[in-house]
Amino acid sequence: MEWNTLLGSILTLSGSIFLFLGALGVFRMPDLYNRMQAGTKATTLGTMLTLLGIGICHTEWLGQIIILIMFIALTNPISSHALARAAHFKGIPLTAKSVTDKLKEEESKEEVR
Amino acid sequence: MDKLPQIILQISTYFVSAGIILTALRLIKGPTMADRVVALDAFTVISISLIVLIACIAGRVIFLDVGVVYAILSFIGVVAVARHIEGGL
Amino acid sequence: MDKTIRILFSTAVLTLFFFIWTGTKEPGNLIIFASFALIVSIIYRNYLRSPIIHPKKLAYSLYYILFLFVEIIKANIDVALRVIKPVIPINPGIVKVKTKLKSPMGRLLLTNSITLTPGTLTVDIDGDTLYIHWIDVKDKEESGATERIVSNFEKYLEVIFG
Amino acid sequence: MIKRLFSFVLLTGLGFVFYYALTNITASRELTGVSAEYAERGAAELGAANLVTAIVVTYRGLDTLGEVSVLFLAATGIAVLLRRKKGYVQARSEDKRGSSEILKTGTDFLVPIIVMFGVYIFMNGHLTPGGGFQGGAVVASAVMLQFLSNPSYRLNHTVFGFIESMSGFFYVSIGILGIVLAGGFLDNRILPLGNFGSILSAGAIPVIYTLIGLKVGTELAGILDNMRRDA
Amino acid sequence: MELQQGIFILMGVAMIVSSIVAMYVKDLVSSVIAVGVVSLFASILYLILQAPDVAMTEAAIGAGLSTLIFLYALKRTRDTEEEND
Amino acid sequence: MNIIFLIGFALMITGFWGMLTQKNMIKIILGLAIVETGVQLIMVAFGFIEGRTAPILDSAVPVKKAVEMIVDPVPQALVLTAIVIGVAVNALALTFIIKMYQKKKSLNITEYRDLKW
Repeated sequence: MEWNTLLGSILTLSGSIFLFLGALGVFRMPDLYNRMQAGTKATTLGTMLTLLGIGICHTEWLGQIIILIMFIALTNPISSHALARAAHFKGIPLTAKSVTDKLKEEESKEEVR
Repeated sequence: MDKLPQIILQISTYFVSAGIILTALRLIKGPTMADRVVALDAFTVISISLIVLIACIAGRVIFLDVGVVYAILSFIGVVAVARHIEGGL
Repeated sequence: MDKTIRILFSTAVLTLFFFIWTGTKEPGNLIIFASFALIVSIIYRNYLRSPIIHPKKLAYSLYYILFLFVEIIKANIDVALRVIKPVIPINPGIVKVKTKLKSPMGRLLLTNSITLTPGTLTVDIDGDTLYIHWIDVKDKEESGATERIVSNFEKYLEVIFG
Repeated sequence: MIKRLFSFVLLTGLGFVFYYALTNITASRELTGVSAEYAERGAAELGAANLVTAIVVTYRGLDTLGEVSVLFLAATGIAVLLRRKKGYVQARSEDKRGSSEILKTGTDFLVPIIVMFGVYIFMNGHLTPGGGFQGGAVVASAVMLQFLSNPSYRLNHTVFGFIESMSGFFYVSIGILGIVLAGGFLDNRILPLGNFGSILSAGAIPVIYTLIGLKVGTELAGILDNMRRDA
Repeated sequence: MELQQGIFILMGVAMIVSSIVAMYVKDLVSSVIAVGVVSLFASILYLILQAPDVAMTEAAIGAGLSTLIFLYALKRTRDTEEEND
Repeated sequence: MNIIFLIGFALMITGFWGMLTQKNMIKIILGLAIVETGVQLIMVAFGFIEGRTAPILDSAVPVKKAVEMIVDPVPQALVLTAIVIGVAVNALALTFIIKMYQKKKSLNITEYRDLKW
């Protein structure tokens, strides 16, 4: 057995565990923004590790895998930011445990003016 | 001992599938439509991993092209729904 | 003149992507693809950005990528530890921070990095003010939050994007 | 209520028919008939590595011509139905909420890359999965991203219509050239077959797929723009 | 082969449940999203069935463009009436 | 591949049920989209052969051995056509719905009884 196959499969396994935990976070978290936190971070790193592991297993695929990783790392935060902004504009509330909401204060100040 | 990487890859495929099922559950359950879109976002990113795992199991490099198209279109789809929610479509 | 450099740079980058993607050995394929890339770059000439060629900036970019990767791993361990506990320990809120960056690309990278690192998510941007959802609010005030969230990325991005 | 009951009975009957059909299917073990013929001769005769492309473009080329015509008719129908009235004042785009600066920057950065990926897909249709329809859809989705990030973005209909009609015209011309120079309508052997595996191989297939890609991309972008405008 | 069968069953159940959700949820945007998810699952199934061309078409056209066309139609039919049930 | 056939049939039944019972016109078109997906899934499953690979010849599939190694490419080509035509049909139907909505300001299909006798 070659070392790179073992290393790659272990990386893939850890990445898939992160993906699973991210999905669990999406399922368990109490409100939209916290779900988004779990859904963005864990899935991004999980995908990166999974893809990298497979790229190490098949070294001739490495170039394509790296381009795919770059694309995902660039686009995933943008889509999640767009979604968070839309949700906050629509007035979807934060969970009751939240301590502060500066953006809402700012918007209400503008409305008073 | 030679089969260990194969077994590990199969186990990770099961983990990824379980993750997809969890996000799909949130998508079915989600009280508002924004929750459903969050589930969609996580779902698409996880399924890119599944696509690459399928490519690895099948041993065909050409399946990665499908993964990139999937990534592009899922990004645009999520942005589209977000813009629709905030009324800027 | 500046526009020509941008078009040529974008053509080169797109052709490089093609080369990495297919791993082709034939120069004919590269020439065909480069001509298409040139046409696309001319069509989108107003959207292109000027390249980073300064060696110091390149070195900082490499270092920044490594730093970001370490931060992302920390973020994930953080999220994973939160998720598997029976009662999820959160203390969330939206805080306000300021950034010193002026260039759009720098701000894009800054917000992406903030979104990918522990417990923070960019909700809105308005000029140089960022509104950030923080899963565990340690400091409600603007200056303290800026110190904790933004400043360690900013010192690299400021060098890279000027 | 009667309607609901009627639907239920209908679907139950349909389910039984499906079940009966399902139990009588035997999975095929090898290629038979025309598929085996295509698989055996496709690569040697046409020089295309992707057999699906070979079938879509050459062996069943007339189907594809019909498909492109259906798409064209649908786009034209949508444009006619949703055309603007005379003396129509441009819609108030300030009602719409603008997008954030991050999305705008990201769009500027990503659009050339996405368009180039679409071009790659329809140029390499005979080597890798993909082809004119998929590549056209990716190009149209890049235009769509611009619509999303900038609500006041206007499509240049003159240029798009010109590209669309010219690519359709050349597509049909290549088909007729096939009758004149080679074996039949849309025969790809009017150009040399070249090396198996490079972009300039498989005769006219890359040219045809590039034309189809441009045509489908502009048509889909036109459909999206027509659906988007406030009439 | 058990892996393939297991993935088929999981995806199939998720697809059918999403299609039922698409038909019975009140909110039309959620309905459109659910149909998009059915298309995305179908795309993965095509990939397992060794049809990458079809998978790519389904991902590009079925999931991406058709979702946007539905969203535009929703926007244009909701101008005056808030609840279109 | 009986599982795939079952999934496809279940999708078709769900879509037909939705089309027959829903009142909202946009939901009817969504049901049509689901039925299309089911039909395409069944068609691709007909061409699948256990243990074979995709019909694209590269280093993994040499030209000489293609007949023994690939799945059936013809259903895939047909489904490719069907998907593109499906989205065109959906777009045209939605355009009609938009025009009808502009006339009557309603999406409920029972309101449109002009041709009913």
